Amino acid sequence: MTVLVLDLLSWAAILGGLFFMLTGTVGVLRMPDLFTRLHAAGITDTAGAGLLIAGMCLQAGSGLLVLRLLLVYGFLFFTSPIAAHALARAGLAGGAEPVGPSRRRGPGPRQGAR
Amino acid sequence: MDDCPILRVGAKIMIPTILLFGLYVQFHGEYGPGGGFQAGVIVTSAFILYALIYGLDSTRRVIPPFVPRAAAVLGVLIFAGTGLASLLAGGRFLDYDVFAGSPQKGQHWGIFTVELGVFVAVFGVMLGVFYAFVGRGRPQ
Amino acid sequence: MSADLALPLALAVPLAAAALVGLAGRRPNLREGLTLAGSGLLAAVVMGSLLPAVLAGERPEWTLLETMPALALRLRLEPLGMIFATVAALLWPVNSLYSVGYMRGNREGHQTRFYVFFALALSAAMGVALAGNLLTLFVFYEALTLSTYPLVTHRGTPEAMRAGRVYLGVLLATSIGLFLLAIAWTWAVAGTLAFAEGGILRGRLGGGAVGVLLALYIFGIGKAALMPLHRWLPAAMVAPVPVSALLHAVAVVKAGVFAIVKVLVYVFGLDLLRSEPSARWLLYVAGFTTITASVIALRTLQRGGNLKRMLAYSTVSQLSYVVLAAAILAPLSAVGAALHIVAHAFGKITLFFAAGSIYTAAGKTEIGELAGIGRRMPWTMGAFAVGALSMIGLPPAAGFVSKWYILLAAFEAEALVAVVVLAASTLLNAAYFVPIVYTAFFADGPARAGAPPASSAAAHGEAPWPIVLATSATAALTLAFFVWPELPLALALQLAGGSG
Amino acid sequence: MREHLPVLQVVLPLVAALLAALTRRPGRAWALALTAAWLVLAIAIGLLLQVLGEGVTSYHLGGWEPPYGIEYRVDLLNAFVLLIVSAMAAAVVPFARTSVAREIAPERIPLFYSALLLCLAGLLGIAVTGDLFNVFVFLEISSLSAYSLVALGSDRRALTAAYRYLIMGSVGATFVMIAIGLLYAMTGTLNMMDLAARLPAVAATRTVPVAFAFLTVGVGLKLALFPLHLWLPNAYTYAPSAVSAFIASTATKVAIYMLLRFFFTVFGAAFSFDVMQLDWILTPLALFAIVLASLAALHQEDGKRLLAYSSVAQIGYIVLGISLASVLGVAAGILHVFNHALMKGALFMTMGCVMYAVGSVKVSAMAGLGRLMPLTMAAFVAAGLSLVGVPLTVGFISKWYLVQAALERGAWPLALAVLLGSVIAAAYVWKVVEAAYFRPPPAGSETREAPLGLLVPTWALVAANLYFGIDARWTAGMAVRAAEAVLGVGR
Amino acid sequence: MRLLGLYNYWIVVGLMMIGFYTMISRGNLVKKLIGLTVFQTSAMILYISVGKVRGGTAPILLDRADVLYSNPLPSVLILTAIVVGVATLAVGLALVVRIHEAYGTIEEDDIHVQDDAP
Amino acid sequence: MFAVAAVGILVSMTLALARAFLGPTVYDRILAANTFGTKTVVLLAAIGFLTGRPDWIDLSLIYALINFIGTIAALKLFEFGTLAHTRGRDRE
Amino acid sequence: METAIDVTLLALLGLTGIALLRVYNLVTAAMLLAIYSLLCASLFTTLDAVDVAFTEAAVGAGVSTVLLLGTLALVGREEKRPLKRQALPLIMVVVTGAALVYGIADIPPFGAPDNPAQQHVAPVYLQESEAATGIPNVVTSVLTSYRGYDTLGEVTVIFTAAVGVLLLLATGRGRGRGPDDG
Repeated sequence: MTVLVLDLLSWAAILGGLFFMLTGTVGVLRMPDLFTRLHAAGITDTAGAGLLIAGMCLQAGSGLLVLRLLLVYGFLFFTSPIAAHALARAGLAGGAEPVGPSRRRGPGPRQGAR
Repeated sequence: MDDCPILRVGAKIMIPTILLFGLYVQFHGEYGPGGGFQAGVIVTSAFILYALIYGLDSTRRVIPPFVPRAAAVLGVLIFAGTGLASLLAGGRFLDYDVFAGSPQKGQHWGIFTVELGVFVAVFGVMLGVFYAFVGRGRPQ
Repeated sequence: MSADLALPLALAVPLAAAALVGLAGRRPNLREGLTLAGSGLLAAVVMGSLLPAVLAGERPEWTLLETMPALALRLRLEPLGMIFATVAALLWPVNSLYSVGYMRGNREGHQTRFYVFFALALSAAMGVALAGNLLTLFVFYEALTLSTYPLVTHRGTPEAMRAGRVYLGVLLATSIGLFLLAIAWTWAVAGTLAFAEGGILRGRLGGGAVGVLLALYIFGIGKAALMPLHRWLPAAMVAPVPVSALLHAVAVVKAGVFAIVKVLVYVFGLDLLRSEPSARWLLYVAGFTTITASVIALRTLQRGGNLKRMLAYSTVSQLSYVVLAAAILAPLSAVGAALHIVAHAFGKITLFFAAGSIYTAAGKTEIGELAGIGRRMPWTMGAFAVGALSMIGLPPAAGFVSKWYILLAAFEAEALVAVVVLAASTLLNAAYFVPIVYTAFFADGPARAGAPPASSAAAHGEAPWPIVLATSATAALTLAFFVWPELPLALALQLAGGSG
Repeated sequence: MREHLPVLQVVLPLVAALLAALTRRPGRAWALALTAAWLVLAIAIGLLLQVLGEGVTSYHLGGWEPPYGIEYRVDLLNAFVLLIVSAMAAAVVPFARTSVAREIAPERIPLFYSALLLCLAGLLGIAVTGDLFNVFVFLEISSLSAYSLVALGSDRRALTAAYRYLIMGSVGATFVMIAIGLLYAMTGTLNMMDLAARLPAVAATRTVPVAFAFLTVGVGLKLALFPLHLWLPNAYTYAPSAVSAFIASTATKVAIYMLLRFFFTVFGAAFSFDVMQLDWILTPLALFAIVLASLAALHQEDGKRLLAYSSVAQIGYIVLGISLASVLGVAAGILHVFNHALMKGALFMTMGCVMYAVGSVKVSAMAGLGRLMPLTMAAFVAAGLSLVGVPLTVGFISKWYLVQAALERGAWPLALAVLLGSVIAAAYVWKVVEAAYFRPPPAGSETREAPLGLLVPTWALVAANLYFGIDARWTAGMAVRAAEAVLGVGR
Repeated sequence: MRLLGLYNYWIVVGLMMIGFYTMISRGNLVKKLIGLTVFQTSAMILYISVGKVRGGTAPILLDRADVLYSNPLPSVLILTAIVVGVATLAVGLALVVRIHEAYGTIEEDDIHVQDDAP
Repeated sequence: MFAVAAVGILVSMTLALARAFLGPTVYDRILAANTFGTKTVVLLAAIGFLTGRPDWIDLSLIYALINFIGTIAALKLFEFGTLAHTRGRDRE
Repeated sequence: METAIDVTLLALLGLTGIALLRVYNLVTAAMLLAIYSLLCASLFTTLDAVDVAFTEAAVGAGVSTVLLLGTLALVGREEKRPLKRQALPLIMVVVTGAALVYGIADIPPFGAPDNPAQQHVAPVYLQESEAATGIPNVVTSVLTSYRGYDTLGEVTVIFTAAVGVLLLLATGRGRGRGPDDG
């Protein structure tokens, strides 16, 4: 019984996680500029990975394993926003321009950053 | 990135965790993936992260440049010394059986010291190489 | 002194002389004295100790060292080697005497270097003469090449350097590329390199391989100046006269023909060569070289060209006599070959000495300038005439004896080619030597030729006394050989007896 | 301790390298290197005697039986190669003291000796091991240290030369690695003897020949076998003098050893030469190497570069000997390994002397050196004669054997080619000799003879050239016995 | 079918060749090293593929008896090979840095031009 | 269930890879690499469960860590042109 | 299932490789190389070589990337586009590749348990190593004990690399502070 419930729960978590991950990635692919892509990527890293790992936690069975899974998540939880933050800063400093209502494509002013 | 509090705070939390994780990898290597080499790399990357965020000079203050060099030598020496010790104890080179009463125990100790040697050497080498690269061409 | 011990001594004396001369470089008189003393000592060793022993039928031996398994550096003296050694040992003192006069008379530079390498070359030549196996022969052959190079390029002018490069290039290339290969092949076939009576290849090699191996030897021994590998010899004419004398008479080309005769007699064995049609080509190449070189010499004369150049081609032609003689492959012809080595040595050294004498005294090098010079320098040109006679092969000079034996052998072996070649070349030789002698004595001097400035023409008389003395001595030797040929003949007949 | 000689042979220089990296005083590092090099030589001699006395020595590292553990296996061939390598090291290290002091900044010298010792340890490790993958590991140790040693040359082209060496060397090493992987996939073992026993069963597949080809190409790259030699000339030219002398006389030699080991021990002569028709590939390559590289050497204006091309040609001789696949041919190859090490070591050392005294090794810069540096140039002449193959020098001995081996096969064109190479060698050696002896020194030149610290090792090698040229019974006998051992003939 | 079963190897060969090609066709010294790394890494996959047993698991022993393990030996070898690779890369990059300091460029063509000029 | 997860993650990895190829700026590529790394972390965890040996979660951990350091290093390179230099003075 | 993951990863690897070949920005190449390493590591995991995966991730994606970036900081980030395409490299690659393909066609089937590699030496490790060393991770016990000498060589290799890098790059600054002889 509990097994079934656990299974169902983890199915739900994993499917949810996958959903976030896929949409996030699609966002990364489809969004127009760096900053919006960053936003999409954030979803992948936090919600997507979080739910997936949660699903795994439910299947883990041993405490140590759960602990390590949580550690992984904690790690992602820390590093991902920091990296995103740094990326945004660097991008801004390096000249990647946000795309406003008038959508402008192509590389930023920093020539040759391709 | 030194003036970015988010990074600095994040690093402050992460670096000890990484070091701890490195030690875990070092000692858990007999039961799971990992070992001296991986642990050495992980611990080095903690210091690389430190250098990236707090600057090379700060890192050099934490670990002076002669330390990596000495550690590299020391690590290999531990390894080779283990081998030589096994010679002196009457076995073949790197034959750990002779280190303790039973071969199994001897192997355990031998592998332990050897992994330690690998760890120290890798740490020293990687950090030394990092210093050498990053220290090159500095504006000062 | 035991003859066995005299063998290494014959090598060591010139070496020691070289060392001492080098040390005494600062004091010319001491230096030249040492050279003369060394040469005299060598002559004494060879004539006094070795010659009687060999004549008595001994074959002195001495092992220098063993280099590879079953391959040693050994000395072993037999009649042919004895002949060569005697010639070299006899002519070195004379040449030294001449050198003193020549080098001082012409104020040549680097005299110490000259004497040192001269002595080294002599040591190497002795080694060639005494060699007991092919390896030893090869070693000293190369040593001879290397030690004579500084002599050839003595003047250091660009022309001399170019000549030196040709000299070294031809000799090294042929010896390493072909001679060594031939030696290696011999070793592979026979398993030994030691010279032995009757040859070491008999019964082990046959068919076309004999001809090929023979070619490797003949052309590998570039010092014999067989066409087409003769170029180095005229090129080396840039060297001072004593060096030319060394090259032509004492050591170098003699080492070449000596090595060829030695190989024919002691490696192949005349029997093997006689029985093998593939070896017949040698006769033709030798004959061709004889005639062609004579023709070139004649053309040099007609153009009034360089005297030494003409003499060089004369040497090429004369050397081929030796090869030709050996190629007749009769026992008697080997005698002729051996004798011709001696005869040509005496005659040619006389000619060169005379040429050098003319250069020293009158500063002339071209044939066209020689008209009337015989009256100013009677001794020199007299000697020249004797040498010319020997070259042509007329009595009372040495050349007659050797040519006689060669001709005899040719008839005996019914080698018609050889007879024809001998006859033709005798005529050619006469055609280019007689006019020189004639104009030197009987034509009018510079007055009619008109070209050279009067001052130099009038000023010169005979050359310095050491030169005249040496030239006369060799001329006398040439004549003496005709009168008393017994000694070389005895040795040569031993050779024939041994191989026959 | 006697039974541990094989492993001490490698570990000793390794430990010395570690200690040398710690010290900061050039003198101490040098003393360490010297001690290590001479001890290593002593061990090599001991090992050779041991092998001569007791036959093949096998040492199980870690006490594990092969093929489960790594085995050190010393037969006459490796014992001989070990002797060559350690003898050259023992000669180069004394030379290095003075030479390196002039060419390398003092603060780098301790690390320089460390790298040199590591290179030595790597080379010895390759030569002594009986395990395929262990070969790869030690190959990398020696190569990596060699790259950095080459890069220490004072000319900036040393850097590009080292880079090219690194790229080509790594390609070679990776090829070797791929080949080892394929062999492992086919047999499941890495031990050479075990492999030799298990390979015939799978020799008919397509994989083994391909592994063979990769191994040959990979080792050929390290060996500078003719078309794969492109890294060598610059590396030898611009490396510090002591490094040129060391690498030229050891690194390619060990590669030759690998080739012999793979061809004859692992794959077996029957497979290598009958199935793979190796001789049809190696012989032409060797001939090209001999002729073309010699000709290239003739056109060089830089003394070290000239010698470098000459090395390519000499490697051609060695490979030619191997490609004959007979006892005499392989013996000739082994003999030339020894002899070439002696002569090239000596020649590069004289170049080091010239570099020290003149600051350049251009042929034009050597004008008149015969008078200014008589001892150095006399050494060059003596070793040069050896290179040409003049009798009474070692060069003659190996060429003699090579020609004999060719004639034994009836391949007299090969013999002719060997001698042709000698003739060209005479020409390029002459080029230097002529500059040194027959051209006047530049006016006002203050060049002096090189110091004793350089001359003594140089002349020691020259003396060895002459000694083993005059009395070649020992070396030739060793080479023949080693060839018999590796071919599995006789004894 | 048998050849299809070797899909792992085929792709590995392709990867190796990509690396090899990058290495020998590119003039940029860093790019060459990147190619070398790809080349070496791909060769490592070859080894690991050899050691894989279908249905097996990593050779870290479990308490159960009926487990099929993959081959540990290729892993051991490749651990060493990875280290070799990074060591080569480090030395190569150090060389590149020095070359850049000496020549001001890391393009092979430009270096050749500078070297050929006297 | 982990198979599904793995497949989903693989798909999303492919998409991220596409962004890495497309760029256009180097920041986009770094972003792509970073997010790619995150997915790898999760993929590894999934594979661990899939093969029945979830203990290798350590692998995921190290991936996450390495990924972070790589990103920071790349960014630092772009912001300062060197990995060593820091704005102002180094702090303790 | 594993096969599917395997194939996908290999395909991604191929894509990354091609991308690596085609980009001219070196930082991008470095990032792609990091991705390549991560993919390799994932592949190693699916091929049951977890230790290798661990190391590859740490070294390939970590240290190598940092070193590459550190170098790029010093030498510039753009690659010059080649002016002409040479045929020789392509020929070499095709020949090498063809040889490999030819050779691999006869290699024992992928993953079969009865391959020689699985039959000869490895079983001994799997069966006996735990008893001999008391360590369940066979890779570790083989690495440090059976083939411990290789590992000593491996450590020496990186030590050599350190010596090489220091020889080439050490600036002399900050090196005088240490004790004289360590």
